[in-house]
Amino acid sequence: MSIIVNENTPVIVQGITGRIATFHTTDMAKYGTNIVGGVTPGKGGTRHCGVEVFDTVKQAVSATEATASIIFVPPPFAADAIMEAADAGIEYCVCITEGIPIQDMIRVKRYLRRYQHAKRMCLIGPNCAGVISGGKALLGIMPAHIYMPGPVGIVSRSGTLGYEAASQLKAEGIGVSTSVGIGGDPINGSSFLDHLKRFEADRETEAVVMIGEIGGLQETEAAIYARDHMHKPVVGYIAGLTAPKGRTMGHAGAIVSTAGESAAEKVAILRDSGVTIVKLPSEFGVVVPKVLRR
Amino acid sequence: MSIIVNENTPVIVQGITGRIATFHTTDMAKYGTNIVGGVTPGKGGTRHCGVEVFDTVKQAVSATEATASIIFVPPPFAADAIMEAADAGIEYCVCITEGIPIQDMIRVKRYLRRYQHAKRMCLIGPNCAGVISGGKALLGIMPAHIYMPGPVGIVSRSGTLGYEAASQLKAEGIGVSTSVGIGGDPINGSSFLDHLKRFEADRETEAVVMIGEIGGLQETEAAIYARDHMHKPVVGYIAGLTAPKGRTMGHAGAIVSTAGESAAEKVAILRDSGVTIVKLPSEFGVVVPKVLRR
Amino acid sequence: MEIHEYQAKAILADYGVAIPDGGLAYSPEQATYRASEIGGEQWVVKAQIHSGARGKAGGIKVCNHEREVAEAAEDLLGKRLVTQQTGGRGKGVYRLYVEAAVASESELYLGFVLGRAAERVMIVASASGGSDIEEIVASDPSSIVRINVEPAVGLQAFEAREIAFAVGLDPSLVPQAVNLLTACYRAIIDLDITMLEINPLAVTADGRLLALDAKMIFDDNALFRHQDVSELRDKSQEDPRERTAVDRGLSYVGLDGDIGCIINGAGLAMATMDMIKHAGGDPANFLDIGGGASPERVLKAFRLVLSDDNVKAVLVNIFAGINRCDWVAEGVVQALRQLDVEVPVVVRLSGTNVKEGQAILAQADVGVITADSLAEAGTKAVACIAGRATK
Amino acid sequence: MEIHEYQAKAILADYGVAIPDGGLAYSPEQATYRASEIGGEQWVVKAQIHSGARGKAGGIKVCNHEREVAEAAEDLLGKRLVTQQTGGRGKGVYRLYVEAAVASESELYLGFVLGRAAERVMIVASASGGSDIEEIVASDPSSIVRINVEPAVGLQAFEAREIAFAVGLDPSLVPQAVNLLTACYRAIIDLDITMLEINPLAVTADGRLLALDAKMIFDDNALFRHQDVSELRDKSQEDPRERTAVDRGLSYVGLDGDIGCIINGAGLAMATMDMIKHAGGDPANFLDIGGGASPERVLKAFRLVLSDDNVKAVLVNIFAGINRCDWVAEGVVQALRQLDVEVPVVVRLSGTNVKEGQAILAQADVGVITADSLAEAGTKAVACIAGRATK
Repeated sequence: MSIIVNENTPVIVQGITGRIATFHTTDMAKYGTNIVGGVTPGKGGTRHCGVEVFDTVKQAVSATEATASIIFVPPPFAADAIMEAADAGIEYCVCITEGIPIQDMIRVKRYLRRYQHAKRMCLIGPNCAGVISGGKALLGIMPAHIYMPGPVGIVSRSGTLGYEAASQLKAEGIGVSTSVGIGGDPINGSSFLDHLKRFEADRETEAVVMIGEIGGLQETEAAIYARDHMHKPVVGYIAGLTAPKGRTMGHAGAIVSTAGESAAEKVAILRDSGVTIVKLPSEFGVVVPKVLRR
Repeated sequence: MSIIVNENTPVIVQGITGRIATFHTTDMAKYGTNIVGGVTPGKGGTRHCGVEVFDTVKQAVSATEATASIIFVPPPFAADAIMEAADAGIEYCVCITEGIPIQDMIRVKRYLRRYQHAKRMCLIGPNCAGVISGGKALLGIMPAHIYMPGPVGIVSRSGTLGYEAASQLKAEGIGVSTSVGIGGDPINGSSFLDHLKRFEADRETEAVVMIGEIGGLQETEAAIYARDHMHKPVVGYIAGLTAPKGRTMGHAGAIVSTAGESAAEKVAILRDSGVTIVKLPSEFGVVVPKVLRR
Repeated sequence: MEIHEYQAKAILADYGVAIPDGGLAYSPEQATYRASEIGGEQWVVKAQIHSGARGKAGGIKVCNHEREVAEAAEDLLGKRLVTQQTGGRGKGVYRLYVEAAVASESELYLGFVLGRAAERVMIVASASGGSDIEEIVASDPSSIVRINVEPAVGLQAFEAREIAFAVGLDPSLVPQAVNLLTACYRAIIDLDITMLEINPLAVTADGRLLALDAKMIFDDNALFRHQDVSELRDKSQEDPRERTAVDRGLSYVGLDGDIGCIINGAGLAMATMDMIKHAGGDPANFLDIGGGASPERVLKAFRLVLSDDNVKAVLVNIFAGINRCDWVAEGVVQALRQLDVEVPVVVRLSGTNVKEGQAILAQADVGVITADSLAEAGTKAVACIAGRATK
Repeated sequence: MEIHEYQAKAILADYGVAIPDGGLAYSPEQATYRASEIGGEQWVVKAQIHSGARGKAGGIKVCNHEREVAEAAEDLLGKRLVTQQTGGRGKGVYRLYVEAAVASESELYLGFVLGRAAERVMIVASASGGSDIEEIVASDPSSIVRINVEPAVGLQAFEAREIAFAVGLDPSLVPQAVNLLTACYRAIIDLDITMLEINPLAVTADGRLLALDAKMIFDDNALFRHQDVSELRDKSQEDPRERTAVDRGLSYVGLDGDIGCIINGAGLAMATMDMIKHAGGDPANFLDIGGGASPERVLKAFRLVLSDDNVKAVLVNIFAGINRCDWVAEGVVQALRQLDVEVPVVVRLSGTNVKEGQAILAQADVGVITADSLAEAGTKAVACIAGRATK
């Protein structure tokens, strides 16, 4: 098993005819992802990357029965694409796009709430690496060769830090059930907590690596869930221990602002919640095997 | 028992210092309603109709522990007053105001949905007669003397038709558990269905009189609920059998527009759902006693 | 509140919707001048009345020469135009709109309504424009696309695209359609429009979307925040009695019967009309005097009801809650004393201050027929007409 | 993007917020002219820099004579002003704002921020205006009022009233406060403002609410839809290296250490800095080259990092997903060949096309120190500084 995607999940690509989308669609298909169609308004009826292109997500879903989508649409149009996916009944939507205005994301979050919880689309991202289920399917932009099937779930705000963890695990011969990049934007779709729940319920996953950053309180919320409700061990790393307070580090997400948002505070809360702390980003390969052996 | 209000329910009056509010506050208090305070922005700290006036509903609720409110605020400000009540934790809010813009009501309905169902304020109205629990409490503008305690629940879009029904019942010696005027606006708060559910759960109520009109589909929805889920008999009357199609009759609610909205169609659906039909508005006093005797 | 086509188009144009060139005319000379201003070789002269279906009623004339424009204007101005929607009296034509004729490749229907059940703006579109939506529903139901707009976020581009693709627009026109739909939606939200219809929406050979006709209805309750819109009101297009009623704070709808009704509450008013019909009579009007009616307002209601020559009896039915029976009774007395009331008046009072009201009527001795119940009131009123009761 | 006080005030004024009379000046003469235009007997000359806490730093001068205005302008213009918020280099004063002095009866704090956790606009207000919000939180926490605005419906009048009453405004001023708050909220939504601070908001003796200072930050990601706002950008107020980085599509933050960092991904960049610190070193910067970086962009990153004279070693750490190690390697080779790189360069490549990348580095033989893992990269970079490794 795995979470979110496997080799059977029918996937459509929103904005499929773009340059970057073309590159990654090819890559995803090569990895074994079940790409069933694409959407580019105005190009309906043509074919691209070996699949049919539709004008709207609704048409694509009705023709292909897709349940997941990945979005490579430019920032001014990305929020609209997310809402379109939700309205068309997509279950899991990965938005790769970086640079979506904050108010657009507020609108998206508000829009998603029009659907009852059980029917609400799970948005991964935006500004994220996407999702990969080791050896099964890639719904993202990760370097796929560093992920092999295995017992560890990874959930990370940063894309590259997620790769770092996976590659250290691979060096130790440990594979990944699913790795989820939730993205670093201040307002994003699904949170650490959402995916911890999924990993807790997934039979293949035996331990979860959670890779956080300074800024926001998502890691804390997730740690409390892990403490109170999880039976599987959680390993945590927080980047930005040495980041100066009050400066924006790269993506807007990483702003140290209110209490509990600094890396040191987060590490303390995680440790208090029973999460095994990875002190240095070079030690995923050291800590995770120990936790698995317990 | 009764629904919505009884003699203990602590009530505040929004817009209490207005002329009409003053008249009805006095009337409500005289009937035995537990009026605990009022709200008029800018008049906080003064007293009116024997109770303290507050600047905001939150202040009033925190000082008086009110759970119900009644609104006598002019139309341009009424939607705001409703949202203020919801945000302050009021459970039941009656809005008497007539003439609230439709978009304001759309906004209100949207706003109410920010609260989970169990915690969501029940709005009665706007443009309604309010609520009266026979012999217990008046949260409205009904002529109170025609309501005596008893086993019949009344729910009506029209205020005056509700009075008509109650007075015919009184002439037969039959009292009213609670009478609810839900108002005739195209978009209103609570519906027939909402109150049928409450009456079904109320131990004192033995039968329910539902008084509808042309326009909208609320009566139909309620009839289907009555058929499938109610154990208590429902008596129904629909006004407007002779109203010409496509003309607006008084309040905006009474527009005959789409299928199922004419009085004849509604009567047919009600009858098919097992509702006992009152054919003429002069026959509430004839039909209800028969139903009660069964 | 309704406005004219030319006013609706001006508003749409402000929001960025493309419309044909056009101008208003109050006279044949002005119409000709407008045509020459607009230029081109073909014009449409359109009667500005508050009604659809003007074309079939001869209210829209295509002209191929400026002389024809003058003739069309001459013909239309001052006329009462009877359409399927106006009723038999028709509506007076006092303004014309002269517009450049547009050669459409195809014509779409586009409508926005505030949906009662969904509590949202519903967009209805169809590839079968030109005829009214009821006809389209009947003749080509599958061509109809419906979208409910989520009020929390407003109309989204993807929804507009779905509509555009669904009505079969060429992909090259889709961005234009998205802008048009978004502009309409903004106008609706900004101005409290409850109904907007663009029918037909033309697709031209040179790839433009043009609103050839526009109907707009505003929320009367929201006019307080739109002074500009309020000023567009054209009283010439309203039924004079309904207009008088509105001006007096009453709600009146004229009907064809002979029993004048003065009632409080729309529901009770309809129920009373049902009573009258059941008893074999025919109501002359729907009239709701509303809440908190003063004696003066009741007097005004009498004036209004009696201005209808068909009225052969008056039925006053009041169940006072927020009203007061004594005030109503005083109004009845004043009416019978001040006005020349030659028909029988049946009065039924109930509710707040009913005893005081009945006492006032008894004391004044103005010859009203009293009734204690709704049933009695209906029966007595009908009996008046049948001649079985006199004043 | 930040803008100046005078620009923020102009925007607020457009939305109906009252501000004191004022005008912009680029010279002492112009400042004097502004003062005489404004009239009155007292003015404030305010340095326009992108920073708060200007008053304590001497950037705001109260003047009682036009001559004093000229002197204040003379004194401020061209100066670099160092405030608590600017860092040691300060910010250059090239524009002044001359304003009528206002006698406040009391001063409030009013702030709007896009709250990350709540995913809403949060309004923060306090009766203790004038000082910054951290100070108010520390000194008078109970004075702080917070409201989260429901995005589905926007700021409601009742919420604005709650704030107004909570900060102790006189009831007569509450309607004015409601208008002011609503205007600010509209500006925030219309213009994609992520932070707006009016501090102080003055209550004057004659019963007016005046914005005495205003700070506004815009969402960089939304500037594409606000051309007018984009044009307000003042590059003189930005750190030249950070500005260069933005212009080159890089994300750069200058720090005080000596190891220059070139990394992809903000998370990995922070983690690498943590590695360096742990190994006993000090990063000279945060630099994220982003996704899909071309050799040219890597070259630009080198230029940027080496423009900092403190840099004694460079660490390149790339884990390529959407990037390609071969392109990065080419960029490194170009940099070492084209630029005068006198410091050791440690390169760690991983991910997409890693073998190709390593081959390019090996073949070019430009003397980079390679590392296979993050740990090795950190250790080697720090060792360079310590002198235990040479280029």
